[in-house]
Amino acid sequence: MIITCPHCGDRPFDEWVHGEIPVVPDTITDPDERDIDRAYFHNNTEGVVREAWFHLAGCRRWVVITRDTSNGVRSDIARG
Amino acid sequence: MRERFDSTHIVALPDALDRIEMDALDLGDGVIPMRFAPDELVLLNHTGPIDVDDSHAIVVPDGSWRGEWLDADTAALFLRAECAWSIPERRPAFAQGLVAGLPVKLWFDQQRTLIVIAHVRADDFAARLAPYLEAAR
Amino acid sequence: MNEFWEAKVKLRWAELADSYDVVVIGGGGHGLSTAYHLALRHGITKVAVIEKSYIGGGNSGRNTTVIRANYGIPEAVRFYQRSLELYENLEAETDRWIMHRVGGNWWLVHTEAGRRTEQARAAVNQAFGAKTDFVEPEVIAREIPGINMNPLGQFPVMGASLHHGGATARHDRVNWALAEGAMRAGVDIVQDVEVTGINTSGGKVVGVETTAGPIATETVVSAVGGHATRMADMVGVRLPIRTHPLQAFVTNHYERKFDPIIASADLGFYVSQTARGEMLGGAHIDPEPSYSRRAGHHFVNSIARNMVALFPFMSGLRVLRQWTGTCDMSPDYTPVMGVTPVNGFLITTGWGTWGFKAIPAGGEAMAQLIATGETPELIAPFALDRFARDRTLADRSSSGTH
Amino acid sequence: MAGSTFSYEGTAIDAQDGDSVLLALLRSGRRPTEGGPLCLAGDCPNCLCTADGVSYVRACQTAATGVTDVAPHPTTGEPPLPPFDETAVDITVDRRQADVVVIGHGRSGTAAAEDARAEGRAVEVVDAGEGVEAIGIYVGPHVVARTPNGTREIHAESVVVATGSSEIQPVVPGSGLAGIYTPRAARTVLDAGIELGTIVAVGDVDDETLSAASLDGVVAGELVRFEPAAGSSNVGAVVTKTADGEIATPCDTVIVGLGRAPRDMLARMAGPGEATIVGSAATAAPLPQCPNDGVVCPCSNVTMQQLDDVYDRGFTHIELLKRSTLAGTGTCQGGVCLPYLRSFLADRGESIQPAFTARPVARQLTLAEIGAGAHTSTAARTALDGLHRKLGAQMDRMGGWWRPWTYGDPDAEYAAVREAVSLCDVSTLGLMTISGPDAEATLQRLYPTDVSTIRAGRSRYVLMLDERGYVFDDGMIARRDDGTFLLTFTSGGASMAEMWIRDWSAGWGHDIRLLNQTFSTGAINVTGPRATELLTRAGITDPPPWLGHGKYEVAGIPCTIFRLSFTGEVSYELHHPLERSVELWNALSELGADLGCRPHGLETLLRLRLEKGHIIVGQDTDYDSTPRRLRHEWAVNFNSGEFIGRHAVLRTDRIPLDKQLLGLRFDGPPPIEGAVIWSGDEYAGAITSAAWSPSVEAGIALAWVYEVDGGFPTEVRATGPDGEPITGTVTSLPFFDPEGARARA
Repeated sequence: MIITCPHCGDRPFDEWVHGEIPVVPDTITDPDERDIDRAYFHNNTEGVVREAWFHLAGCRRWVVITRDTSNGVRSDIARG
Repeated sequence: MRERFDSTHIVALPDALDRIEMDALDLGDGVIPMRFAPDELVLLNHTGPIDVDDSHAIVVPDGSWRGEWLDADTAALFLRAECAWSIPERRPAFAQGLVAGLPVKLWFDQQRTLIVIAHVRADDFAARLAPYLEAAR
Repeated sequence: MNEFWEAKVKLRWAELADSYDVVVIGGGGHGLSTAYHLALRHGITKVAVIEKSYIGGGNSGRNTTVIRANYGIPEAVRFYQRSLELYENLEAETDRWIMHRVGGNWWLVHTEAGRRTEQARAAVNQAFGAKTDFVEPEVIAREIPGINMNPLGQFPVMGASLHHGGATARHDRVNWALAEGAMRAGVDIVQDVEVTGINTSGGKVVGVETTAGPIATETVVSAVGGHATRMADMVGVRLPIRTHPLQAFVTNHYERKFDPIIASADLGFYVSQTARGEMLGGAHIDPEPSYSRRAGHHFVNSIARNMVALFPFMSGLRVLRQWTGTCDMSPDYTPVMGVTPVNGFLITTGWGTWGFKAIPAGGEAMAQLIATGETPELIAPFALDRFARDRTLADRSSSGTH
Repeated sequence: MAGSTFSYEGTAIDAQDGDSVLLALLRSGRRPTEGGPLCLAGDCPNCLCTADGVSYVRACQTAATGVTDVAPHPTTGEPPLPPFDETAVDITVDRRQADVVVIGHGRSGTAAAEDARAEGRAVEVVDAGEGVEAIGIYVGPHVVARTPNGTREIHAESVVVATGSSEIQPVVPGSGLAGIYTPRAARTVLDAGIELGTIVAVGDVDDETLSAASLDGVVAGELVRFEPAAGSSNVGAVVTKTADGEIATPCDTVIVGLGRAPRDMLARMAGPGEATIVGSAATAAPLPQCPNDGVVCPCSNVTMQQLDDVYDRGFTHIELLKRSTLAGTGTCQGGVCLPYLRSFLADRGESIQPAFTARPVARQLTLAEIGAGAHTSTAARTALDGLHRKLGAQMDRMGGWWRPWTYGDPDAEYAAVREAVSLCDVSTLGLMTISGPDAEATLQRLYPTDVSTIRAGRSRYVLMLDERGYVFDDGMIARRDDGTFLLTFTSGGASMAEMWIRDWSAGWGHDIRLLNQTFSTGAINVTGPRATELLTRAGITDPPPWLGHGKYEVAGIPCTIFRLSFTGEVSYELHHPLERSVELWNALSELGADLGCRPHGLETLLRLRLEKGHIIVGQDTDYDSTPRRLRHEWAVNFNSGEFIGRHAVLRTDRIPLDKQLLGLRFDGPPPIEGAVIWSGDEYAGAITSAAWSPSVEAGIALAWVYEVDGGFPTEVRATGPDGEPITGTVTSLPFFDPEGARARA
């Protein structure tokens, strides 16, 4: 998989570290439950997800991209 | 990685670094601007004070970079086998990423290519580069 | 005619009935084992196993067939040791050849910190019933054929934990033996049927919707691999699961003469020779969650390199096939089993990369839970509510391994 | 004629220019396997050989010029493993980038390449016939191919698969005999001038082949079986069925035309949108007629009877059929049997099932080839790495760094710290500078401490908590005179910490500047009762006070000196530009020589800090180590406002405590690290760190101690190093110098 770095350019995924962007459902309103959900639980989406990748072997900055977890095809950078 | 470089390492607002990078040639002979990130710049072969238009800038002397100049043929041979991404076509150009499995900084001038790596990885990188230097000889 | 074909198992496929006592979603090892144990241990036979593809088509048919109990925490050692013992008896119990073979599992260390980790593993294994010893380099040099004791000049082999009970078995045959046993006892197993919904009423399960029509039931077990989250979503249960690909490969077939199962955390791979003579290699999970079963090159590229460094004689072995499974990873590398906030909806997930070796004990425990209504002590620590109760289990020494 | 020679079972085989190994063998009247139809296109397993020690090489796809020693594939059983003393070979990679990769250089592949070039796209063409075999389309798309002298990896925007079709091979009794050819194979062999004796053709053989072959007859009727020549494994007759019954036609060679199957495996490997398939690879071909008898999978030697048998026992899905018989799991990847498995299922009334999943590798390559170009991750080396090795240190990898474990005499190293002065290379510590308008605000939320109370010139020990309230790193915060902060982290923790800080500060919208200096600064710890004296000799007469820090020049080298203590003795951490590490180390060593100065390694450091009860994150902490469990509540200040993990710490503090990290004291040598401890017969936890303490004259340990029967045990049992039961007593920390007088001296 190639990830586009806005500073460095297209780079293979082995230059990157994956970072999840946690999403706690709005339906969970109790503060403790929200805290627990954020810490341990996951949407685990099969499909397009928004996530952060850290360009460890390059600029050492985070970029946010969208990726399709159902097929592993090339990601596009979500600009802005 | 035979050469060790003195440099100035700056973290500052991108605009401030843009200006320094643009005028890098005025900073002295052989100064090479390596823009690690929008807010991070290393001026290779630069020592001494520098004006940075950012009162919060971090400016430190940094002698931790080592490098090797390769002629165009050797660089092509090496990068073809050890670099999985496209190198820029414009000259001069800076690029960074994994080469031979280690994070490096590349500076392409008109004829030659400078490969720069952190001292802490330099010996291991040199061992990976050595067969190509040998082959080029 | 090859000697490894399945010559005995007889599968009798069923039509789905309108209602069951128990509906198991997922015809992989855990689903089949749950049904098998429900029928054979508890006489509960009004059970359906619903598989969306073919039985054993998920991780149960994509794993690297290693059976071991050398985990790093007491709860896991006890559980997997039970599973290892059930495996040792499975051929006799089912009268089916699962190609079970004990080869010993060696976890090599290359650092002082690694020695400490593996000595600790041996200690906790011994304390909780798994046979594991720490062995010094000279034993390794003597016992492991073809090993390079200082691969790449930077990874000196400084010892190993040797798990004597480490074994392998043919994954497909395990699935079939359990399926056949369950079918014979009256369990209905269907293929190519997908569960599309789970019906609840007043916080209790009342049935499932499938592509073959609705089924009434008060007990649903989600034993799916890879899509556990989707099943749980159907009843609004949140899971602490991320699904990651795990890749493996085999070489062509060679004469069988490499007995040990070797793992090196530092070099990031493990290898064994299968009963059929293939050299089988695996590594850790892909770092990013994905449901993709496509093979990646980076994986095979890096582990082939390290395999050859540790075993130079393997350099000329030809790779035959790569494959990928999808692993449900829990935050603490430990399974998530048992009841959920929805009455009648049970889960067995979080198997990470260790689902295959847990098949007999996992099914046994889930069946016991269903039959008795009480969570068996062996799996009580694996309960879903442990995260909210601040009773997570951290088996870091097993993170991302086979 | 130039030609080349290779050895085959002790005989020299002459090959002509352009010969494959198979053609050269056929020329000499040999073949590397006992029998089976030949395709000469790499689709079947019937010409496997062992070439230069590598088994499962298809002789038809291997240039004769590239090999020196060829051996036949065993007729029964499997090839042996290579000798265990075999050495590895090194293979290089040719890496390329292209817009389009075209796999297959036949008519449709050539056209596709031309079209793409006409659109101005960069094209790479890969063709097995030209010696470059594509082995897989990986995620990317990323095409990997085997070349005569290595491998090629091409990252592309898209792939065109133009791999053509394979020829259907006969599955009838006797189809394992030699002398059977597909039409394309026959043409290749005849074009090479190889004598094939009496040749007959059966089935649908194209005119081109018919005219190329000096045929002795075209046999009418449907193929029934092959019969061997007397006393031979070669075909002697082909039997067909016509309206008049079975006819046996004597021959030496049979050309069998049964149609083609698309060679679409590579295309089926690709992800959505990654590949297009053109030419005959894209053509849907009719399934062959279902055989009645014979070997359907020559790789795994599976008969039609076996297919029938497992099918009747319920193995009705194509994958179950494959897995239960192993048909299609051999070296040709279903090249021969796959069309027949599908026609078998269709014949049994199943809906026509899709081919089984296509996965790399399509064509095979060795582990050395597939591992080509990969590098094993290395540990970083401090600027003193070479010096440590020269001093005879046993180097070890820890936390991603090479570090001295011991310089050979751990007792003397220990004594130097406790009684004199010692040096330790701590360049591995994570180090960062943070500044900016929101720097303090970022730290305030990052750490569970009140950063506003750290005065300029002072520093503080801090924990890093995650959102679960678990400790994942620790270090120091130091405020400099200019308002910037220096942060330290564990060795190996710096990268994670950098990601952590950048992620959170961006999320908070904070304006900061962050520079990770872990790889650009060296650090030497000068520690021991005579450390101050040594610094004085180095020109430092006003060293920083306890937990202070400042900028100095030591032996002419600019340093930031931290006064703190991990060893329990007076300690100064000298952070300096790493290019001057050797100079600084040598200067301190010389100045301290007569003070008894010698370096200490990790083994000693671990013992020293254990005597002080200092934890090592990763060794003494676990996944769920809250400050409370670690008995580090003192390092959490809830008055400092919001910080990461605050809610989780408050939440979990309301739950009864189940385990704590406690100090244990043993009268003799302690148990090994990792040893299990018991309270009576109850499991009571495990040792995380253990050592013999020369200063306390006892075995000391840190251990996770579990609550047992409603309380925490004060005495636990463990197995000693000699296998004897030993008793440990829970002891307050630190074990040594509880008032900390030595460190503050």
